Amino acid sequence: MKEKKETKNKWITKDLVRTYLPILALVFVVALFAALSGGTTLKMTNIKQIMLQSCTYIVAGLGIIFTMSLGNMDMSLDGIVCLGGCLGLLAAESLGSWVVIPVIFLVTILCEMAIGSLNILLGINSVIVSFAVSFFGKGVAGYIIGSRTKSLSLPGSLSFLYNRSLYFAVTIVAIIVLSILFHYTKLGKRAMAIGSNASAAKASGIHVVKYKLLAYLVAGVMMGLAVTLVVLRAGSAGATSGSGFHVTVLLMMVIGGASLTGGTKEKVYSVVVGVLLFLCLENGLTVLGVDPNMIGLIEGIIFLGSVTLTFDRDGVPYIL
Amino acid sequence: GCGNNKDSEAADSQTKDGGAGTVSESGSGEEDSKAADSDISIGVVIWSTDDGLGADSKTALDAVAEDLNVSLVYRTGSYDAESQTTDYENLLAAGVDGILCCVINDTSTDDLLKICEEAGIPMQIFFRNIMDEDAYNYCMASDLFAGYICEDEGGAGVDMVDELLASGCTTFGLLNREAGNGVIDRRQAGVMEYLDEKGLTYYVSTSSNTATATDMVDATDQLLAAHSDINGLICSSGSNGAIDAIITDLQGSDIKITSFDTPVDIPGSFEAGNLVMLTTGAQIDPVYALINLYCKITGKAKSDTPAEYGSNYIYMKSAEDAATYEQYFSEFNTYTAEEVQGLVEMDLDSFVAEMGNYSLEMVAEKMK
Amino acid sequence: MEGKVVLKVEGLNKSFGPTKAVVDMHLEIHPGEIHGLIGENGSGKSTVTSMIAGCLKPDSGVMIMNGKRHEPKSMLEGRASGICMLLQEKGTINHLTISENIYLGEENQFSKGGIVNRRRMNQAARKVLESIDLGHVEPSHLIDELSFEDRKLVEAGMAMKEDPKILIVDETTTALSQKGREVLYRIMSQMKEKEKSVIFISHDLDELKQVCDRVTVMRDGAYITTLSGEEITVDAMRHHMIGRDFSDGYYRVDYEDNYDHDTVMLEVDHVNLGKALKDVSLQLHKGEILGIGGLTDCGMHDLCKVIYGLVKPDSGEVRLPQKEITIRNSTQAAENGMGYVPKDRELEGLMMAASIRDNINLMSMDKVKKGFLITSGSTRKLAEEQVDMLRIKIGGLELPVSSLSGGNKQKVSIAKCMANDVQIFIMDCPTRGIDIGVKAAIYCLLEQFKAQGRAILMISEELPELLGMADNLLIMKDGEITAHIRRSPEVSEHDVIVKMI
Amino acid sequence: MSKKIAYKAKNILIAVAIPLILYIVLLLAAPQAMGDTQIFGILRQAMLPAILAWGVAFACKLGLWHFAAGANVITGIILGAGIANRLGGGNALIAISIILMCTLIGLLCGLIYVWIKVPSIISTVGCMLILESVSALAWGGGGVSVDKSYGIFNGNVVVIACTVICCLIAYFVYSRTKYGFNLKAVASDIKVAEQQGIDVRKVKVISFVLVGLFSGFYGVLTLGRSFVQNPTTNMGSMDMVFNAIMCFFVAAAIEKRINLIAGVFIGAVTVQLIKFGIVAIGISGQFNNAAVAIALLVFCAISSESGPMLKLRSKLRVSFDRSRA
Ligand SMILES: Nc1ncnc2c1ncn2[C@@H]1O[C@H](COP(=O)(O)OP(=O)(O)OP(=O)(O)O)[C@@H](O)[C@H]1O
Ligand SMILES: Nc1ncnc2c1ncn2[C@@H]1O[C@H](COP(=O)(O)OP(=O)(O)OP(=O)(O)O)[C@@H](O)[C@H]1O
Ligand SMILES: [Mg+2]
Ligand SMILES: [Mg+2]
Repeated sequence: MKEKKETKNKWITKDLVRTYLPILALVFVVALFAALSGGTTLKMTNIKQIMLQSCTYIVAGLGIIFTMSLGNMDMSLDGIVCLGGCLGLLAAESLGSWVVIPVIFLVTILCEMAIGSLNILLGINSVIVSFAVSFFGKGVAGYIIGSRTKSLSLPGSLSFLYNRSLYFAVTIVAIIVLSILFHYTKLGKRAMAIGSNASAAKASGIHVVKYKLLAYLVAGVMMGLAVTLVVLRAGSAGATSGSGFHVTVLLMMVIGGASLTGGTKEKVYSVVVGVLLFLCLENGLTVLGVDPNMIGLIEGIIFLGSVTLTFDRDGVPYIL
Repeated sequence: GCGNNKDSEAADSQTKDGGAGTVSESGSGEEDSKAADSDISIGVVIWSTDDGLGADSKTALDAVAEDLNVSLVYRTGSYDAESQTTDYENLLAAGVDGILCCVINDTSTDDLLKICEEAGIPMQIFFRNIMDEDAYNYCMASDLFAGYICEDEGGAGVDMVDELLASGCTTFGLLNREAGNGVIDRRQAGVMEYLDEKGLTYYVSTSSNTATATDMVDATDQLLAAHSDINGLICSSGSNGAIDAIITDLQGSDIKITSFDTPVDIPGSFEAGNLVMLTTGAQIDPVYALINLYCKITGKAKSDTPAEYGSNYIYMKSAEDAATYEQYFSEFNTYTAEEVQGLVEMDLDSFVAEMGNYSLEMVAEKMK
Repeated sequence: MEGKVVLKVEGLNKSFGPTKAVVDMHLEIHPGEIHGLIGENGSGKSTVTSMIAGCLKPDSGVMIMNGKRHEPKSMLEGRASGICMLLQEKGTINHLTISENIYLGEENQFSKGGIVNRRRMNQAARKVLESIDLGHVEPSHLIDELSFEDRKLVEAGMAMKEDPKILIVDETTTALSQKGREVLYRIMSQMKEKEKSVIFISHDLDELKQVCDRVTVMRDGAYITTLSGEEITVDAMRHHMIGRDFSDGYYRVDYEDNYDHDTVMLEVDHVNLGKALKDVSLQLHKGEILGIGGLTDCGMHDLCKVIYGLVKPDSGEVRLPQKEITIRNSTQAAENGMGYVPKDRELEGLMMAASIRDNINLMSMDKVKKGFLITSGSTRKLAEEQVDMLRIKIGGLELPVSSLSGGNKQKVSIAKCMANDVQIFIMDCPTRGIDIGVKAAIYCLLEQFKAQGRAILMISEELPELLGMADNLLIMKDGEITAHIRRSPEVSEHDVIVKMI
Repeated sequence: MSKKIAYKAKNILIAVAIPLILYIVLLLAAPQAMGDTQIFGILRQAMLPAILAWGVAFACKLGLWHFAAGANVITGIILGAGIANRLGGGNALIAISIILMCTLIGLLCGLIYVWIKVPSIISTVGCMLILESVSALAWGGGGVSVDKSYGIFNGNVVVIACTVICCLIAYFVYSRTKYGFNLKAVASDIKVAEQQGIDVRKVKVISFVLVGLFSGFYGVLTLGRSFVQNPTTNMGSMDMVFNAIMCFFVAAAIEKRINLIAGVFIGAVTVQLIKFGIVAIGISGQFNNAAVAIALLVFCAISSESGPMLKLRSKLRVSFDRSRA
């Protein structure tokens, strides 16, 4: 009995260390840049700015973690942002400013649900489907924009929505709601179970198709929110909107410790930590005035370094 | 300065130190003992500093920045409005005193300006005018908007069509880029409007924005294969080697080419026989923009309202033009340090006149 | 023969984190013998043999083979020194052809200048297939086309073509039908004739008694004793394994009709499914243990899946008369009190990388949730209850299930259903690969369930347990129910086997 | 025997169905634009992307995401051609230098991946960032340019010869060597493959090296077209990878019917056909991406063996039979 207790403790510490490593990395990066820049990066305005920047990514990441926990990587975000933004603003132009938000949500939900249902229907890897949806979104958006002479912009009557407090409030509510949804309800637990072993989940009476689609629905809703935040912030949308968004979000999540293969080890906080880590890095490098050509080098090395330290190699014996 | 290569290294390291100093000082508001203008830093938001035009612009900007004793902080790689917003925020955190920006999305110009207004620093855009009416009105009414500079893209497009017509072309092929890049959009629109106006036949091939040289040549081949009657080609962009590739690809055919971007070996390209016109020299645009912004930052603004300038394209139509260009534009330091100071001191009218003077001949004259 | 030793293992130790899997193990293998290795689940058999074969590295201890130190760094080195192992788990690779599988890692044999000659490889593979009675199979086809059993046999063929000095057979027979077993026994006796040795791991004591020359017993990772010749009796083996005498009461002792004949819990009505099931009908009553027996491919495993809604039948239906429900999918089945313990627990039953707690809670989310929240406190409580109740041997609730031994994995698989208060159990080979200690525990549980009025459908390939436990026994053959046997002390195994074949 | 041939023919027909249908549609829609020269042009244009895609396919097959493949090409060209230029190199030297440099970079990416043991998607994105930076910093920035005489690498003969060589290398490596067998084994079941004594790490590293090698060939040929190679930064090289991955996806979708290497070429041809068709018919080129995406999904749909698709197909067949009857 005593031995059992001991072994338990051992495991807790090991896991705890891994859990907190991304946070440690975040603290380290913040401290490093604070020291190098003589405290500039720690100024309140700068911190607020980083938090503001983080909102869109966190909200998007919170949605994607659901599909990721299914073991389905999503490479479609750039296309969805592009298409959602463009169609939303297009609709606003002809139907009135408030239409933009419902249209964006409609587009993003349709896109994500399309990925989910094609994934189920065709039985092919979600990455392929999401690639296709991304290409499709970009193509259609480009087509729309290309045939116009005037670029798309946010109706002035909505620009009041772009303010810090609203962004923070939305993001914090999203984090809380999604954490509960992900860690403390059937929806999240079952999505993770499907990611761990879909046939076991099915044999345990989990309606795999339904919960997969629900996970994609959540992703769609959160992407809708994220695209809305992007559009409000950018004030416009165009054929290049969202470029690189998918890779950035994925990188952020993995740096924060999310598992690419899904399953029960997925954690919501890895989204938050990863996003902040990434943005602090970018912000810090800019503040230090590093040559943009060097930034890639430094970022690359730091990515590799931090992921090497924090990546959980336990659950995945063979790393993809 | 042509001759101050040695000094430049020293100055370089100095500006870097100065830059870092600025960051902490402007933030903490400490009193500063250096010369007033030694620690001005300006953020430059540009698509990239690696492709042909981007790299030339950076070279030209760095040369002038050195003369002005300004440090530049570049942000590259943002291809949408959201990322440019982030760039602005990060530059402000870095404590820049002004931002020079090539806006990606026309309609977001006013939103970007608002960020600067919040921080109380001026902003200047280059390679762009503002087409969106609301954005234009907002910017023009702002105290912190230094102005915009752009080439007459549409006009250049018209000239290209005319040049092709003069060399006997009847049917046109347009190698366009995906919509989204304001300046390229404008070129394309200018060309197409003019072609429509004249009732000429033309076919369009559109490549993605990150098209490589190979993609662009393939696009050319496809366009020509699909429409064998094309005999005039207009390339709206291709500074990543694409234009070189297209010129080589078409060598020997009787298809005439005009391009907005320059190949590496310009005289050689003209000698190859197909090229009839190039527009170039645009790297001066950010230089004028920088000077204008610098004046605004140092309180010597050239005008009370935002300045609207047009900068000249340099047209090249023969190998001789090209040789002249090669000879005098190798370093892109069109103006000496004294001349830069002169430009700073100039009043608005002379500055505009100076910009209007900018041409192949003028540079050749100066360089002699 | 005496005195000569091919392989000697001395003082072998191995731990996985906190788990001490093997402690000071001792083993001697003679040439030309079939050496049985037995022990309860998790007693370290697979670990010992894995170390011998080179898949695992011992923490300490020596292995001596033919007088030389035996320290294989990989299975390849192990193979090179003449030791081949048939794994407990799957050992072939889907999407490759049979010949590619057989010569995996040895393609150079057939290559000239780096280019592999497929034709020669297929020819060689055909010979290997003939040696395991699979001569009719085309080696250039994908291995996916073979049944699980045949794939296991291909593995045996793969091992034999190496002409090993020692062949390790780790619970391979559990996956095989009688026919497959015969092939394997023949291979083993061939080894014996050639003065080579076999290490044979199985939980089937009768099988061990028949096949083995000597049997080594392990308990808790340690060496207990080695029995030879006449000493090998089922009782002796049982005694040494458990560490105490095993009383009777292994199976049920009662023979009276003690279930509720009037309450039908589950009704299968004229179900057809391709070639696997032909017009199958049955009724499962409250408190009844209904056994289904037959050969592996008789369709009984497919029947489980149909009943639980995992596979849609071509025609016919599965009903729950008490709830007036027709089963359409597994979700509906689970919601209406059914539970399914699949045959292949690693692939279908468990989330291997997930924690024990998560696995146990998998089916019971509706039960543990408060409002719409599932708190970690309630999930832990449920998991702890089940671990205590089924006496699952674990190192901690948060450890992944993959760290457990086979038997304990099976217990987790059952605990998962138990946690959800399942009323109708569909158990597909519930004691597959499980030692007698756990087996007895599971039988005990079944009796308990029965007493509580739950209904149990038990599919099994082992006749004794069916006869010992079932109230009613259905025998299937080629997708049809061919016989119905009522519980009575008179029925003998022989009578049943006749009906199966 | 004839049955076997018929079976094979049917498979091949299904595999090339999409490009074939596209071709026929184009022939009907724009007959003037579908002459022999155009067909040759399309095939020739498919060659370069196919070369890169063959390389990337080796990584993709293993389930590795090689996002650094584009950066591998660009940095390989810049460093390789740069070194050769500084050695006063002729065209052959430049080509060899590029191939060697690309292969070396591939090897480094592979080693980094196995050393740090993080998912390839991360390690290669890291590598990509570093490589792009190196490409921008190398030789003081600005990339490299080569002499016009290097244009021989754009000649039809050279391009076709290179493609054939690459195709043969890819085919033999994938289908006929020990490495190819091991690759497929690791791709299907890494755990068992390891137990069978296959050095999984080596297989993975070699796949990265192969990506590097094919990047090298691709680089040599593209440089022959453009004579200059500018550096790319900010993940700009990723588009190249996505296009190559697209070809692999197509190939993977029809792998059961036709060899992966041939499938990659079919994928490349399909993409070119779509691009060509869009120009020929006169739809806006913006629609390229969307059309490619749809084609990919169609490929996946016809080869899919998922339950719902099989059911759908059998239903279609039944109704087809009925309508005939
Ligand atoms: N993988 C693990 N191995 C060992 N101990 C663990 C592990 N995970 C959690 N624990 C420990 O178990 C105890 C209970 O944790 P708890 O169940 O509350 O985790 P939790 O993260 O809140 O659960 P959940 O994520 O399901 O909400 C804690 O002391 C925790 O540190
Ligand atoms: N890879 C592993 N990681 C952690 N623990 C392990 C691992 N493999 C085995 N163990 C532990 O070592 C012990 C012995 O396992 P082993 O598989 O050898 O048992 P076994 O006798 O074969 O049991 P069974 O008959 O159930 O298969 C078990 O307690 C198991 O938990
Ligand atoms: Mg075992
Ligand atoms: Mg075991």
